[in-house]
Amino acid sequence: MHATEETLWSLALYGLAVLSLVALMLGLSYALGQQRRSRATDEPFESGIVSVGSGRLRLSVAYFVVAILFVIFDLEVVFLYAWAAAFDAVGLAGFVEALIFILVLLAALAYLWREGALDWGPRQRSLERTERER
Amino acid sequence: MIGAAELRALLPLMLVALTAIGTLLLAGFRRDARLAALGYQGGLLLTLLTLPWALPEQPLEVTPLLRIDGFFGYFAALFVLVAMAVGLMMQRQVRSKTSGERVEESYVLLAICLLGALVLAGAQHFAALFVGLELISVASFALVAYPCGGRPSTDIRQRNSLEAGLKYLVLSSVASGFLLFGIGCLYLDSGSLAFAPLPPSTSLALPGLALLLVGVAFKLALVPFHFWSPDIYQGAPTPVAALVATLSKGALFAVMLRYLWFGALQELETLVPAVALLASLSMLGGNLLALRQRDIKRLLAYSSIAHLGYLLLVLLAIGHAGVAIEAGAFYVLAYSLTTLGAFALIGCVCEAGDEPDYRLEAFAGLIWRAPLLGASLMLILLSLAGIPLTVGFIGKFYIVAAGVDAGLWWLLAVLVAGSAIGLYYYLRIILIMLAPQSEPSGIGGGRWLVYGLTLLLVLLGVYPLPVLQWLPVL
Amino acid sequence: MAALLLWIPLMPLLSSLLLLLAGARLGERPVALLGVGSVALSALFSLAAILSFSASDGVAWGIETLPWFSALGLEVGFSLHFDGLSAVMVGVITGVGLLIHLYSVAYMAGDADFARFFAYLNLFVAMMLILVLAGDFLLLYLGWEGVGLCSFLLIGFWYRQPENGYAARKAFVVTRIGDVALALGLLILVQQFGMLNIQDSVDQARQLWPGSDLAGWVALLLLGGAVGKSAQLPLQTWLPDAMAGPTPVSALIHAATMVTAGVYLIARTQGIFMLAPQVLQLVALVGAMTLFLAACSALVQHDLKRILAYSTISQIGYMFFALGTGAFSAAVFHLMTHAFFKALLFLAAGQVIMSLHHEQDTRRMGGLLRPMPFSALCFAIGCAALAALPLTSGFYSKDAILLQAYAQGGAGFAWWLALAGALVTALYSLRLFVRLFLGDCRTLPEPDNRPLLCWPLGILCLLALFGALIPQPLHDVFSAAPQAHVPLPVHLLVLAMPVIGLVAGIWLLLRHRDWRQAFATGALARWWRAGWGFDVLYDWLLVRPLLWLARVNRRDLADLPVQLLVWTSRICHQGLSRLQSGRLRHYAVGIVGGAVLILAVVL
Amino acid sequence: MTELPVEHGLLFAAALFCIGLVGVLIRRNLIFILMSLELMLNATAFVFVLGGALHGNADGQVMFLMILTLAAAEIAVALALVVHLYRRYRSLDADRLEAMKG
Repeated sequence: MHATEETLWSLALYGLAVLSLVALMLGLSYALGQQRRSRATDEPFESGIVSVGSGRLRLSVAYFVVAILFVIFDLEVVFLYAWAAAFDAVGLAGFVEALIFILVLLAALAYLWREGALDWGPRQRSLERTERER
Repeated sequence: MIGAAELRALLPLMLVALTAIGTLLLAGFRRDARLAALGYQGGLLLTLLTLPWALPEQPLEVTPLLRIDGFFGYFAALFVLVAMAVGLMMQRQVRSKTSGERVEESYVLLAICLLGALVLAGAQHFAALFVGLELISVASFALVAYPCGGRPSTDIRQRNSLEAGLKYLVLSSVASGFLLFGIGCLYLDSGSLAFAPLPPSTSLALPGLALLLVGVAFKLALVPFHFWSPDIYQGAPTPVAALVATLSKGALFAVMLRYLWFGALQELETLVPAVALLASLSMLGGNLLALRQRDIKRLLAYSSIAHLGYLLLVLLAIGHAGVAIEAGAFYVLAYSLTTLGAFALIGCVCEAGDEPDYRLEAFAGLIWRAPLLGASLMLILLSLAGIPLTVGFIGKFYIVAAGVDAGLWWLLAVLVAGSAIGLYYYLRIILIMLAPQSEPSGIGGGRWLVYGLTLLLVLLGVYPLPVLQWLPVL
Repeated sequence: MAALLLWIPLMPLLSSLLLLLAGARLGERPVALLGVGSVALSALFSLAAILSFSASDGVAWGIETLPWFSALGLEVGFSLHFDGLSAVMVGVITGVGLLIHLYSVAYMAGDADFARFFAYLNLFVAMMLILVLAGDFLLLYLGWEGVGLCSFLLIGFWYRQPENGYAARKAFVVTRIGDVALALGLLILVQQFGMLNIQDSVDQARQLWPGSDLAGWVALLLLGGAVGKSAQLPLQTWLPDAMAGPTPVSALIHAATMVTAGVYLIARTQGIFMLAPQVLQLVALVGAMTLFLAACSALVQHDLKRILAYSTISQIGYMFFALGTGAFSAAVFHLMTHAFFKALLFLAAGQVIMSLHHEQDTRRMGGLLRPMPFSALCFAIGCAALAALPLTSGFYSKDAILLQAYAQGGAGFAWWLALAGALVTALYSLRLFVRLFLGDCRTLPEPDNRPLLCWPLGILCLLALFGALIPQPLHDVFSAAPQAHVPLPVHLLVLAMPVIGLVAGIWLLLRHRDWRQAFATGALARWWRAGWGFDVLYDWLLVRPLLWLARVNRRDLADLPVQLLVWTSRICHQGLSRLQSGRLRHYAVGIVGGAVLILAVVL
Repeated sequence: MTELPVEHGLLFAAALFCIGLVGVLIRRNLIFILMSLELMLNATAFVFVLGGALHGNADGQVMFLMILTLAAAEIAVALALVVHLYRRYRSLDADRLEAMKG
């Protein structure tokens, strides 16, 4: 218990150091910097050039679809990792289970493919079409 | 290890999963709503028919997660039937829409919901509880918001549905967070996720159970966690609202029954007042909120809050009253049947026109326009109010019996008070229905489902023995 | 055989449901076929049941409990029970019921609500059969309330005339007073013995209750129910008004069957009454008073059906008197013969009324002997049986009552009343016949002699004459009355009473031509005609004070808590609804608040 | 290395959970709300990992994987809905979702 407290003390010390460093930097820049405000002062610093337009570009919806698909399919790999780690222990039964898992995923993939969620560009049907119709 | 016996016991789950995948593939390769509906209903029917065969003689533990026994069988049969009815309602809605909305996927989502419910019915482990619950939740987020997937328009229905979907998603996730945190605390305390008798009130298990209660109370829409439910009922398509009202609440209640089976609530004295508080708040609050509500779907949401409040009595009575679990199981059946009937009727009456009209006035003069539908509505409302000769009465009778056995006098008093308030707004609808017809408006399809459910409701209200005989198996 | 028993009430019940659902779409012929056919089948099954019952030497049997539900240790189910008493009742109900159904086909022909009439009538028969076949209190009560409902529906059958509606309501409300008493009595029994079976409960009572006050209370409550249903003092006022219904209804429900349900109830639970001799004496007293008062009222009525109604009350009074004096089998015997001759009288009255274009006032009748000889014959037989002239069925049953009563208890106040009643009965029977068939013809009849009207009457004539020959297998139901010696003078007195009445009547008729006038205008007559003023009494005693109280208390304090409740509910509703703001984040606050609440409660 | 006491881990998780919860409560932008939800779920996942480490069994880690999956699925549905919402309202303000109330 004693040891733990010691480590914690050092952790607290570390946190304190970080906080004071940040405070120092912000305080120094406040003290040393210009106190004058102009139109460009609040802008993000872009090599002195006043920025044009919004920084938020509208992305194509296709990006969203792919992003969502990526999130989902990427995560399934986690389960396969777990299986791989225990491959010897679970044996044939584990293999069958993993196979079922993959097959279900495959079915989903087939559905997505038929739906056109994987198509890129003009042939993209599902969301693109709805976009067009608006 | 999974052997032949276990596989056989898992058959219902596998069949439902196969139905989901099959319908998904069907939807991908042939765009045909009727075909999808056929696949869905066929799969479910097969599940229902093989269920008696699949159930093992003795309770069977399939992996540490699931326990397949009579309890599972009862609820599985109930949930499959509910899902089939919801599917039928969905089908009717499809037929009445010509806008080219794509509805095939909704059957997939329904099947996934059902799968979650079956997992919950058999769960004896927190991991199974979690998986089942989230299967239902995530699928129903999508279902609630389903109409917005079609052509975007300024249609109020789509806007409401989108709003409902997002609200449900965010709030439900918050509740899931609480639930998981609670489970985490319990796990931290005991080192096991299997359902077990309630732990002694050590410092960690108690907040864990409290947080678990928060999550459960949200999903069951108990006051003060009820805020989401009227909005979701109103915004979601009617069949989906029926699904959320019956399947997801029923499944969660089933798993709670199972959990408390392992150890009664009374053993943990400190938790009892919390549950009792939730129950009485729900019974009173739900009925009070419904009192002058003008939207039939919101009204049903409030009424179902009150009904879940009545059900909580059962959780408190477990361990004291022998009939408690039976009472809970039967009430879930009664409540599901009646609520399904109500929503089917709403689909039939309120959505006949181009714009759905969910005001209570939509029912004006129904008894003169469509006498049988009017009679059905009356019976459904009487069942909700718990008037004799309906299944609602038997359910309430059971609950009161369990409450009396357990000596929960205060809660019974609240139940009576709540029921009295409830009578007011149920009878108000009947009054509106009996009013002279104001404007002629059409009646949508799907009335046979309403008749069927109403008939069942009266049959079980008059002669509940077939179900009651089944109950002691639990 | 057991299944057969089930079908006896089930046939009319199914037919009634069918007629209720689809009757409006069927023509008169199928409706009649269904309505009569179902009762005919039921009668056939009853006959078979009765035959097999007597073949098996009178062993009671029945259908064991069909389980309905069980809760809190109480097994609730349905069971049917068939013994001698049920056999008599079932025979009367289906037999007389069948004849009346046949008659109704002709009587109601052309009515817009033909199907509805038969639906109700069938329902009534079904309920009555359930009542008498019931092996447990639940079914008994179902039948009891069911016949009450049917009576209500049928009295108010022509509901477009408000008087009929009032009459129906009156009948329903007044009998309800009795029903409440009955329900309480049954509940006490169920609560005490924890079972619903009638026979077992009565047996239990016999073993456990001697000397206990409870038996008296239960018997009193049961008597309350019986008094309401059978229109005895003090709840007799509804029956004369109930004549607003169609005449076959009056014949079936308000003469032959339903009003005797009270008699059946007491006979069925006689084991309990035996434990409470005071209550049994009360039964006898009630019966005797009723029979005398009602007979006097019948003497002065003008309306044909009201005469019959009061005579019905009076005759049921005889049955109660018999029950009260322990002459149970005589009571049931009289129940049967009364069903025959009173049905006959009502149906014949119906024929007369129809022939006279729905004229019911006897002052406008008379001299019908020549144009309507068949009706006259029927009335003659019916009145003779009613007056208990020798060799008619009524004679045997009434004699049995008076003699057995004398044998049991000697000549008390009640017995003398009953004897006097026999005299008055003969008088009013004579008056009725004379008024209708002798004298000047005041309204020209158009005799209606369709065979469907006449055939049932003919059969009922035979039954009224010879019905006493039908054996009654009651010896196993009621413990045999101890034989006691009845002296010959009493025998002769009982025998002579109706004859004396008849002779006195004829003498009055011959010597005092103006007795009619005296009866029509005298103060006593007016008092009697108003049913001894019971209606006025109840009006002053109960209805007016209640109305006054209601008027005075229109805005009273007692309402305040209720109003307060309403206001609180409304305010709570508004407050709670305001919380339902529709905002996601507010809802999330609700969750967090709830979580804090729960944690606060738990920790 | 010395082991941290369980309480500290739990406190950390609770703090993380509360931060997420407060985020849900005070942020109006739906994207931020979703991020806060992720934070809450991760906090609970941490509890499970903690439990698994404490009791030396794999259940906690399995639950961790499940929670990750749930989070992904939820976010996928949520993002789809948010896209629709943005199209309709041209805004991500959660407070504008108040058509249904009462």
